[in-house]
Amino acid sequence: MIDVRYFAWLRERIGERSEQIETNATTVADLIEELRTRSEAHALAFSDMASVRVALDQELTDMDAPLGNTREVAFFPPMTGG
Amino acid sequence: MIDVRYFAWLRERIGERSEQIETNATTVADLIEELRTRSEAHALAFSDMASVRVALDQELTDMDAPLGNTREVAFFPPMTGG
Amino acid sequence: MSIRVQSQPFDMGFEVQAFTDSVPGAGAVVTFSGLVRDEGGSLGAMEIEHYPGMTEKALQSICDEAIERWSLTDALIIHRHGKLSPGEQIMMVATAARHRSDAFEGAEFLMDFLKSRAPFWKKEFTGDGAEWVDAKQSDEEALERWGSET
Amino acid sequence: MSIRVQSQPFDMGFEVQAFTDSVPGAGAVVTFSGLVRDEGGSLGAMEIEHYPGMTEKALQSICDEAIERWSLTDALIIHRHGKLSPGEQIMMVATAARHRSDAFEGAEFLMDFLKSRAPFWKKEFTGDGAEWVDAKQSDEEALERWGSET
Repeated sequence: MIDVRYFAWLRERIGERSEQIETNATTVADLIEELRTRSEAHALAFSDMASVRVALDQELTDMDAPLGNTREVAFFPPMTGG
Repeated sequence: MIDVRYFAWLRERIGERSEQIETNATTVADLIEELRTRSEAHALAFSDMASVRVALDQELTDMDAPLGNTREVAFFPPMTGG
Repeated sequence: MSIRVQSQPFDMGFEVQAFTDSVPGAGAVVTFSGLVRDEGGSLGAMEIEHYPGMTEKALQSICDEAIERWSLTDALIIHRHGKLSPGEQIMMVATAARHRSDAFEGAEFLMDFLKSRAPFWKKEFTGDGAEWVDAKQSDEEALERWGSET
Repeated sequence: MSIRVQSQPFDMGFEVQAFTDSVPGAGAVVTFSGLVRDEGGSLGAMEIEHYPGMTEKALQSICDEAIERWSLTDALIIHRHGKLSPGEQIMMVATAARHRSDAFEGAEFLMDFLKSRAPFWKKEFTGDGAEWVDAKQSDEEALERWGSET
Protein backbone atom coordinates (compact mmCIF):
# COMPACT_ATOMS: atom_id res chain seq x y z
CA MET A 1 0.00 0.00 0.00
CA ILE A 2 1.23 3.38 -0.97
CA ASP A 3 -0.19 6.78 -0.05
CA VAL A 4 -0.54 9.00 -3.14
CA ARG A 5 -1.04 12.72 -2.54
CA TYR A 6 -2.01 15.48 -4.94
CA PHE A 7 -1.52 19.23 -4.68
CA ALA A 8 -2.70 22.38 -6.46
CA TRP A 9 -4.32 21.79 -9.84
CA LEU A 10 -3.48 18.08 -9.80
CA ARG A 11 -5.54 17.83 -6.62
CA GLU A 12 -8.37 19.78 -8.23
CA ARG A 13 -8.36 17.79 -11.48
CA ILE A 14 -8.30 14.45 -9.72
CA GLY A 15 -10.75 15.60 -7.10
CA GLU A 16 -8.86 13.91 -4.23
CA ARG A 17 -6.22 15.04 -1.76
CA SER A 18 -4.86 11.52 -1.42
CA GLU A 19 -5.59 7.91 -2.24
CA GLN A 20 -4.36 4.60 -0.89
CA ILE A 21 -3.07 2.51 -3.80
CA GLU A 22 -2.25 -1.19 -3.97
CA THR A 23 0.46 -1.39 -6.59
CA ASN A 24 3.26 -3.53 -7.98
CA ALA A 25 4.84 -0.58 -9.79
CA THR A 26 8.60 -0.40 -9.32
CA THR A 27 9.18 3.16 -10.55
CA VAL A 28 7.29 6.44 -10.43
CA ALA A 29 6.70 6.18 -14.19
CA ASP A 30 5.11 2.74 -13.75
CA LEU A 31 2.90 4.06 -10.98
CA ILE A 32 1.72 6.93 -13.20
CA GLU A 33 0.79 4.41 -15.91
CA GLU A 34 -1.42 2.65 -13.38
CA LEU A 35 -2.91 5.87 -12.05
CA ARG A 36 -3.87 7.00 -15.57
CA THR A 37 -6.18 3.99 -15.89
CA ARG A 38 -8.11 4.82 -12.71
CA SER A 39 -10.30 7.53 -14.23
CA GLU A 40 -10.51 10.10 -16.99
CA ALA A 41 -9.66 12.74 -14.40
CA HIS A 42 -6.45 10.87 -13.60
CA ALA A 43 -5.61 10.50 -17.28
CA LEU A 44 -6.15 14.23 -17.78
CA ALA A 45 -4.09 15.18 -14.72
CA PHE A 46 -1.17 13.14 -16.02
CA SER A 47 -1.51 14.15 -19.68
CA ASP A 48 1.18 16.85 -19.67
CA MET A 49 4.09 15.40 -17.77
CA ALA A 50 6.25 18.51 -18.34
CA SER A 51 4.00 20.14 -15.74
CA VAL A 52 4.14 17.41 -13.13
CA ARG A 53 6.70 17.06 -10.34
CA VAL A 54 7.05 14.19 -7.90
CA ALA A 55 8.29 13.68 -4.36
CA LEU A 56 8.93 10.32 -2.70
CA ASP A 57 8.57 10.42 1.06
CA GLN A 58 8.75 14.22 0.84
CA GLU A 59 11.95 14.42 -1.20
CA LEU A 60 11.86 15.81 -4.74
CA THR A 61 12.93 13.28 -7.33
CA ASP A 62 12.27 12.40 -10.97
CA MET A 63 9.95 10.10 -12.84
CA ASP A 64 12.54 7.36 -13.28
CA ALA A 65 13.07 6.99 -9.55
CA PRO A 66 12.48 3.50 -8.11
CA LEU A 67 9.68 3.34 -5.55
CA GLY A 68 11.58 0.98 -3.25
CA ASN A 69 9.98 1.17 0.20
CA THR A 70 8.37 4.51 -0.41
CA ARG A 71 5.30 5.08 1.73
CA GLU A 72 4.19 8.45 0.41
CA VAL A 73 4.24 9.64 -3.21
CA ALA A 74 3.17 13.19 -4.02
CA PHE A 75 2.36 14.69 -7.42
CA PHE A 76 2.12 18.42 -7.99
CA PRO A 77 2.78 21.17 -10.56
CA PRO A 78 6.05 23.14 -10.65
CA MET A 79 6.37 25.01 -7.37
CA THR A 80 5.69 28.73 -7.05
CA GLY A 81 6.88 29.70 -3.61
CA GLY A 82 8.60 32.83 -2.41
CA MET B 1 40.23 82.71 -2.54
CA ILE B 2 39.49 79.04 -2.34
CA ASP B 3 38.27 77.03 0.64
CA VAL B 4 40.38 73.87 1.12
CA ARG B 5 38.93 71.17 3.39
CA TYR B 6 40.54 68.05 4.81
CA PHE B 7 38.94 64.88 6.15
CA ALA B 8 39.99 61.79 8.13
CA TRP B 9 43.76 61.26 8.37
CA LEU B 10 44.50 64.14 5.98
CA ARG B 11 42.76 66.42 8.45
CA GLU B 12 44.70 64.90 11.34
CA ARG B 13 48.09 65.12 9.59
CA ILE B 14 47.59 68.70 8.48
CA GLY B 15 46.03 69.66 11.77
CA GLU B 16 43.32 71.80 10.17
CA ARG B 17 39.76 71.15 9.06
CA SER B 18 39.99 73.85 6.41
CA GLU B 19 42.10 76.74 5.18
CA GLN B 20 41.41 79.74 2.98
CA ILE B 21 44.00 79.78 0.20
CA GLU B 22 44.93 82.55 -2.22
CA THR B 23 46.10 80.71 -5.31
CA ASN B 24 46.75 81.03 -9.02
CA ALA B 25 46.73 77.24 -9.52
CA THR B 26 44.67 76.17 -12.53
CA THR B 27 44.37 72.45 -11.74
CA VAL B 28 44.06 70.32 -8.62
CA ALA B 29 47.59 69.01 -9.20
CA ASP B 30 48.97 72.59 -9.30
CA LEU B 31 47.12 73.40 -6.08
CA ILE B 32 48.62 70.37 -4.36
CA GLU B 33 52.12 71.53 -5.40
CA GLU B 34 51.44 74.81 -3.67
CA LEU B 35 49.95 73.18 -0.59
CA ARG B 36 52.98 70.94 -0.17
CA THR B 37 55.17 74.03 0.36
CA ARG B 38 53.03 75.36 3.22
CA SER B 39 54.42 73.04 5.90
CA GLU B 40 56.07 69.70 6.52
CA ALA B 41 52.68 68.42 7.66
CA HIS B 42 51.21 69.36 4.29
CA ALA B 43 54.10 67.73 2.44
CA LEU B 44 53.61 64.54 4.46
CA ALA B 45 49.84 64.52 3.92
CA PHE B 46 50.34 64.74 0.15
CA SER B 47 53.30 62.33 -0.04
CA ASP B 48 51.32 59.27 -1.12
CA MET B 49 48.90 60.45 -3.77
CA ALA B 50 47.53 56.94 -4.36
CA SER B 51 45.76 57.42 -1.02
CA VAL B 52 44.32 60.86 -1.69
CA ARG B 53 40.96 61.63 -3.29
CA VAL B 54 39.62 65.03 -4.25
CA ALA B 55 36.23 66.70 -4.61
CA LEU B 56 35.59 70.08 -6.25
CA ASP B 57 32.49 71.82 -4.92
CA GLN B 58 31.45 68.48 -3.40
CA GLU B 59 31.76 66.41 -6.58
CA LEU B 60 34.38 63.66 -6.79
CA THR B 61 36.92 64.27 -9.52
CA ASP B 62 40.56 63.54 -10.30
CA MET B 63 43.87 65.35 -9.85
CA ASP B 64 43.99 66.65 -13.42
CA ALA B 65 40.70 68.50 -13.06
CA PRO B 66 40.79 72.26 -13.76
CA LEU B 67 39.85 74.42 -10.78
CA GLY B 68 37.81 76.86 -12.86
CA ASN B 69 35.50 78.77 -10.53
CA THR B 70 35.67 76.16 -7.79
CA ARG B 71 34.97 77.60 -4.36
CA GLU B 72 35.53 74.50 -2.23
CA VAL B 73 38.22 71.84 -2.70
CA ALA B 74 38.27 68.82 -0.39
CA PHE B 75 41.03 66.26 0.09
CA PHE B 76 40.49 62.96 1.85
CA PRO B 77 41.53 59.30 1.84
CA PRO B 78 39.61 56.61 -0.08
CA MET B 79 36.12 56.43 1.36
CA THR B 80 35.00 53.66 3.70
CA GLY B 81 31.24 54.06 4.04
CA GLY B 82 28.54 51.46 4.29
CA MET C 1 18.55 29.13 12.27
CA SER C 2 14.81 29.44 12.26
CA ILE C 3 12.14 28.13 9.86
CA ARG C 4 8.50 29.06 10.22
CA VAL C 5 5.59 28.01 8.04
CA GLN C 6 2.38 29.62 9.19
CA SER C 7 -0.98 30.94 8.05
CA GLN C 8 -0.92 33.99 10.38
CA PRO C 9 0.67 37.28 9.29
CA PHE C 10 4.08 38.11 10.74
CA ASP C 11 5.48 41.43 11.89
CA MET C 12 8.30 42.18 9.45
CA GLY C 13 9.71 45.04 11.53
CA PHE C 14 9.78 42.94 14.68
CA GLU C 15 11.34 39.96 12.91
CA VAL C 16 14.08 42.02 11.24
CA GLN C 17 14.96 43.75 14.51
CA ALA C 18 14.98 40.50 16.50
CA PHE C 19 17.12 38.77 13.87
CA THR C 20 19.58 41.68 13.76
CA ASP C 21 19.84 41.82 17.55
CA SER C 22 20.65 38.10 17.65
CA VAL C 23 23.79 38.28 15.47
CA PRO C 24 26.26 40.59 17.23
CA GLY C 25 29.31 39.12 15.50
CA ALA C 26 27.92 39.79 12.03
CA GLY C 27 28.67 42.90 10.02
CA ALA C 28 25.94 42.53 7.43
CA VAL C 29 22.26 41.61 7.52
CA VAL C 30 20.20 41.20 4.34
CA THR C 31 16.46 40.68 4.29
CA PHE C 32 14.03 39.96 1.50
CA SER C 33 10.29 40.09 1.76
CA GLY C 34 7.77 39.11 -0.84
CA LEU C 35 4.45 40.96 -0.99
CA VAL C 36 1.18 40.19 -2.75
CA ARG C 37 1.18 42.71 -5.60
CA ASP C 38 -2.11 44.47 -6.14
CA GLU C 39 -1.69 44.30 -9.94
CA GLY C 40 -3.35 47.65 -10.38
CA GLY C 41 -6.38 46.58 -8.37
CA SER C 42 -7.24 43.54 -10.49
CA LEU C 43 -6.15 40.98 -7.87
CA GLY C 44 -8.70 40.24 -5.19
CA ALA C 45 -6.78 37.68 -3.17
CA MET C 46 -4.08 35.04 -3.29
CA GLU C 47 -4.20 31.59 -1.77
CA ILE C 48 -1.08 29.58 -1.06
CA GLU C 49 -1.23 25.82 -0.77
CA HIS C 50 1.68 23.89 0.67
CA TYR C 51 2.75 20.36 1.56
CA PRO C 52 2.89 20.14 5.34
CA GLY C 53 5.87 18.13 6.45
CA MET C 54 7.77 18.36 3.20
CA THR C 55 7.70 22.17 3.31
CA GLU C 56 9.52 22.34 6.63
CA LYS C 57 12.08 19.74 5.52
CA ALA C 58 12.74 21.55 2.23
CA LEU C 59 13.21 24.93 3.95
CA GLN C 60 15.48 23.40 6.57
CA SER C 61 17.64 21.77 3.94
CA ILE C 62 17.88 24.96 1.82
CA CYS C 63 18.78 26.94 4.94
CA ASP C 64 21.45 24.44 6.00
CA GLU C 65 23.02 24.60 2.56
CA ALA C 66 23.06 28.43 2.51
CA ILE C 67 24.60 28.66 5.99
CA GLU C 68 27.36 26.24 5.08
CA ARG C 69 28.09 27.62 1.63
CA TRP C 70 28.32 31.31 2.62
CA SER C 71 29.47 30.84 6.23
CA LEU C 72 26.38 32.66 7.41
CA THR C 73 26.18 33.70 11.05
CA ASP C 74 22.48 32.87 10.90
CA ALA C 75 19.50 32.59 8.55
CA LEU C 76 15.74 32.84 8.91
CA ILE C 77 12.84 31.85 6.66
CA ILE C 78 9.20 32.66 7.35
CA HIS C 79 6.62 31.61 4.76
CA ARG C 80 2.87 31.94 4.98
CA HIS C 81 0.16 29.73 3.48
CA GLY C 82 -3.59 30.17 3.16
CA LYS C 83 -5.48 33.23 1.96
CA LEU C 84 -3.70 36.58 1.58
CA SER C 85 -4.80 40.03 0.42
CA PRO C 86 -2.93 42.45 -1.88
CA GLY C 87 -0.14 44.27 -0.03
CA GLU C 88 0.25 41.50 2.57
CA GLN C 89 3.63 39.95 3.22
CA ILE C 90 3.87 36.42 1.84
CA MET C 91 7.26 35.52 3.20
CA MET C 92 10.65 36.78 4.27
CA VAL C 93 14.19 35.56 4.52
CA ALA C 94 17.05 37.08 6.47
CA THR C 95 20.75 36.28 6.37
CA ALA C 96 23.63 37.53 8.50
CA ALA C 97 27.33 37.28 7.68
CA ARG C 98 30.61 39.02 8.40
CA HIS C 99 30.71 40.54 4.92
CA ARG C 100 28.00 41.91 2.70
CA SER C 101 28.61 39.75 -0.39
CA ASP C 102 27.98 36.55 1.61
CA ALA C 103 24.82 37.94 3.16
CA PHE C 104 23.51 39.06 -0.26
CA GLU C 105 24.38 35.83 -2.06
CA GLY C 106 22.99 33.68 0.75
CA ALA C 107 19.68 35.55 0.59
CA GLU C 108 19.47 35.35 -3.20
CA PHE C 109 20.22 31.64 -3.09
CA LEU C 110 17.46 31.09 -0.50
CA MET C 111 15.02 33.02 -2.67
CA ASP C 112 15.89 31.20 -5.89
CA PHE C 113 15.39 27.86 -4.17
CA LEU C 114 12.19 28.91 -2.43
CA LYS C 115 10.71 30.02 -5.74
CA SER C 116 11.13 26.71 -7.53
CA ARG C 117 12.01 23.99 -5.02
CA ALA C 118 9.90 24.56 -1.92
CA PRO C 119 6.44 22.95 -2.13
CA PHE C 120 4.22 26.03 -2.28
CA TRP C 121 1.64 26.79 -4.97
CA LYS C 122 0.00 30.15 -5.49
CA LYS C 123 -3.54 30.67 -6.75
CA GLU C 124 -4.78 34.11 -7.74
CA PHE C 125 -8.38 35.26 -7.42
CA THR C 126 -9.54 38.01 -9.76
CA GLY C 127 -12.88 39.23 -11.04
CA ASP C 128 -12.50 36.62 -13.82
CA GLY C 129 -12.12 33.68 -11.48
CA ALA C 130 -9.29 31.76 -9.89
CA GLU C 131 -6.08 30.65 -11.55
CA TRP C 132 -2.96 28.80 -10.44
CA VAL C 133 0.16 30.87 -10.97
CA ASP C 134 2.45 29.38 -13.60
CA ALA C 135 6.04 28.66 -12.68
CA LYS C 136 8.40 30.98 -14.54
CA GLN C 137 11.19 29.80 -16.76
CA SER C 138 13.26 32.73 -15.46
CA ASP C 139 13.00 31.30 -11.94
CA GLU C 140 14.24 27.95 -13.16
CA GLU C 141 17.14 29.67 -14.88
CA ALA C 142 17.95 31.69 -11.76
CA LEU C 143 18.63 28.40 -9.99
CA GLU C 144 21.24 27.34 -12.48
CA ARG C 145 23.80 29.91 -11.43
CA TRP C 146 24.21 28.15 -8.08
CA GLY C 147 25.27 24.95 -9.80
CA SER C 148 23.61 22.77 -7.18
CA GLU C 149 22.08 19.34 -7.60
CA THR C 150 18.89 20.17 -5.77
CA MET D 1 12.95 58.17 -2.02
CA SER D 2 14.47 59.07 1.30
CA ILE D 3 18.05 59.89 2.34
CA ARG D 4 19.00 60.40 5.97
CA VAL D 5 22.42 61.18 7.40
CA GLN D 6 22.30 61.33 11.17
CA SER D 7 24.27 60.74 14.35
CA GLN D 8 21.35 59.26 16.28
CA PRO D 9 20.56 55.52 16.15
CA PHE D 10 17.64 54.44 13.99
CA ASP D 11 15.05 51.75 14.60
CA MET D 12 15.68 49.16 11.91
CA GLY D 13 12.43 47.29 12.54
CA PHE D 14 10.36 50.44 12.37
CA GLU D 15 12.12 51.65 9.21
CA VAL D 16 11.73 48.33 7.38
CA GLN D 17 8.06 48.11 8.27
CA ALA D 18 7.36 51.73 7.30
CA PHE D 19 9.22 51.31 4.00
CA THR D 20 7.37 48.07 3.20
CA ASP D 21 4.00 49.61 4.04
CA SER D 22 4.72 52.50 1.67
CA VAL D 23 5.17 50.39 -1.49
CA PRO D 24 1.90 48.50 -2.07
CA GLY D 25 2.53 48.00 -5.79
CA ALA D 26 5.87 46.29 -5.20
CA GLY D 27 6.30 42.53 -4.97
CA ALA D 28 9.79 42.51 -3.47
CA VAL D 29 11.56 44.45 -0.73
CA VAL D 30 15.27 43.97 0.00
CA THR D 31 17.06 45.55 2.93
CA PHE D 32 20.69 45.63 3.93
CA SER D 33 22.02 46.78 7.26
CA GLY D 34 25.63 47.18 8.28
CA LEU D 35 26.58 46.59 11.91
CA VAL D 36 29.70 47.43 13.88
CA ARG D 37 31.37 44.03 14.27
CA ASP D 38 32.67 43.31 17.75
CA GLU D 39 35.79 41.59 16.31
CA GLY D 40 35.81 39.09 19.15
CA GLY D 41 35.70 41.84 21.75
CA SER D 42 38.83 43.70 20.55
CA LEU D 43 36.94 46.67 19.14
CA GLY D 44 35.96 49.31 21.68
CA ALA D 45 34.23 51.77 19.40
CA MET D 46 33.99 53.11 15.87
CA GLU D 47 33.81 56.71 14.80
CA ILE D 48 32.50 57.77 11.43
CA GLU D 49 33.49 61.09 9.92
CA HIS D 50 31.63 62.47 6.93
CA TYR D 51 31.50 65.49 4.68
CA PRO D 52 28.28 67.37 5.43
CA GLY D 53 26.68 68.62 2.27
CA MET D 54 28.58 66.38 -0.09
CA THR D 55 27.34 63.27 1.72
CA GLU D 56 23.69 64.08 1.11
CA LYS D 57 24.36 64.94 -2.54
CA ALA D 58 26.30 61.72 -3.13
CA LEU D 59 23.61 59.55 -1.56
CA GLN D 60 20.87 61.32 -3.50
CA SER D 61 22.70 60.81 -6.76
CA ILE D 62 23.42 57.12 -6.06
CA CYS D 63 19.78 56.62 -5.11
CA ASP D 64 18.50 58.36 -8.25
CA GLU D 65 20.71 56.18 -10.40
CA ALA D 66 19.55 52.95 -8.70
CA ILE D 67 15.87 53.87 -9.01
CA GLU D 68 16.22 54.62 -12.70
CA ARG D 69 18.42 51.68 -13.59
CA TRP D 70 16.32 48.98 -11.87
CA SER D 71 12.91 50.66 -12.12
CA LEU D 72 12.65 50.62 -8.36
CA THR D 73 9.33 51.47 -6.77
CA ASP D 74 11.29 53.23 -4.03
CA ALA D 75 14.64 53.31 -2.24
CA LEU D 76 15.86 54.42 1.18
CA ILE D 77 19.32 55.12 2.59
CA ILE D 78 20.02 55.87 6.26
CA HIS D 79 23.66 56.35 7.30
CA ARG D 80 24.95 57.33 10.71
CA HIS D 81 28.06 59.32 11.61
CA GLY D 82 29.80 59.96 14.92
CA LYS D 83 30.68 57.43 17.62
CA LEU D 84 29.21 53.93 17.52
CA SER D 85 29.59 50.85 19.73
CA PRO D 86 30.01 47.22 18.63
CA GLY D 87 26.70 45.68 17.58
CA GLU D 88 25.18 49.04 16.66
CA GLN D 89 23.65 49.61 13.25
CA ILE D 90 25.82 51.85 11.07
CA MET D 91 23.50 52.18 8.13
CA MET D 92 20.76 50.59 6.11
CA VAL D 93 19.42 50.62 2.59
CA ALA D 94 16.07 49.36 1.36
CA THR D 95 14.82 48.84 -2.18
CA ALA D 96 11.41 47.89 -3.51
CA ALA D 97 10.60 46.58 -6.98
CA ARG D 98 8.07 44.45 -8.80
CA HIS D 99 10.52 41.56 -9.09
CA ARG D 100 13.15 40.25 -6.74
CA SER D 101 16.16 40.46 -9.04
CA ASP D 102 15.72 44.23 -9.45
CA ALA D 103 15.32 44.75 -5.72
CA PHE D 104 18.43 42.66 -4.98
CA GLU D 105 20.59 44.28 -7.67
CA GLY D 106 19.48 47.78 -6.74
CA ALA D 107 20.43 47.16 -3.10
CA GLU D 108 23.82 45.67 -4.01
CA PHE D 109 24.54 48.58 -6.30
CA LEU D 110 23.68 51.07 -3.54
CA MET D 111 25.98 49.22 -1.14
CA ASP D 112 28.90 49.01 -3.55
CA PHE D 113 28.68 52.74 -4.21
CA LEU D 114 28.23 53.63 -0.55
CA LYS D 115 31.32 51.65 0.36
CA SER D 116 33.71 53.47 -1.98
CA ARG D 117 32.04 56.61 -3.30
CA ALA D 118 30.13 58.19 -0.44
CA PRO D 119 32.26 60.50 1.72
CA PHE D 120 32.39 58.54 4.98
CA TRP D 121 35.54 57.47 6.81
CA LYS D 122 35.65 54.92 9.60
CA LYS D 123 38.05 55.00 12.52
CA GLU D 124 38.37 52.05 14.88
CA PHE D 125 39.26 52.35 18.56
CA THR D 126 40.89 49.33 20.19
CA GLY D 127 43.02 48.76 23.26
CA ASP D 128 46.04 49.56 21.05
CA GLY D 129 44.79 52.98 20.00
CA ALA D 130 42.84 54.42 17.08
CA GLU D 131 43.24 53.61 13.43
CA TRP D 132 41.52 54.70 10.22
CA VAL D 133 40.00 51.78 8.36
CA ASP D 134 41.74 51.12 5.04
CA ALA D 135 39.66 51.04 1.89
CA LYS D 136 39.51 47.54 0.46
CA GLN D 137 40.60 46.66 -3.03
CA SER D 138 37.70 44.19 -3.13
CA ASP D 139 35.25 47.06 -2.63
CA GLU D 140 36.79 48.93 -5.53
CA GLU D 141 36.49 45.80 -7.67
CA ALA D 142 32.87 45.30 -6.62
CA LEU D 143 32.09 48.65 -8.23
CA GLU D 144 33.42 47.60 -11.60
CA ARG D 145 30.65 45.13 -12.31
CA TRP D 146 28.15 48.01 -12.58
CA GLY D 147 30.15 49.58 -15.39
CA SER D 148 29.27 53.10 -14.28
CA GLU D 149 31.29 56.26 -14.65
CA THR D 150 30.84 57.39 -11.07
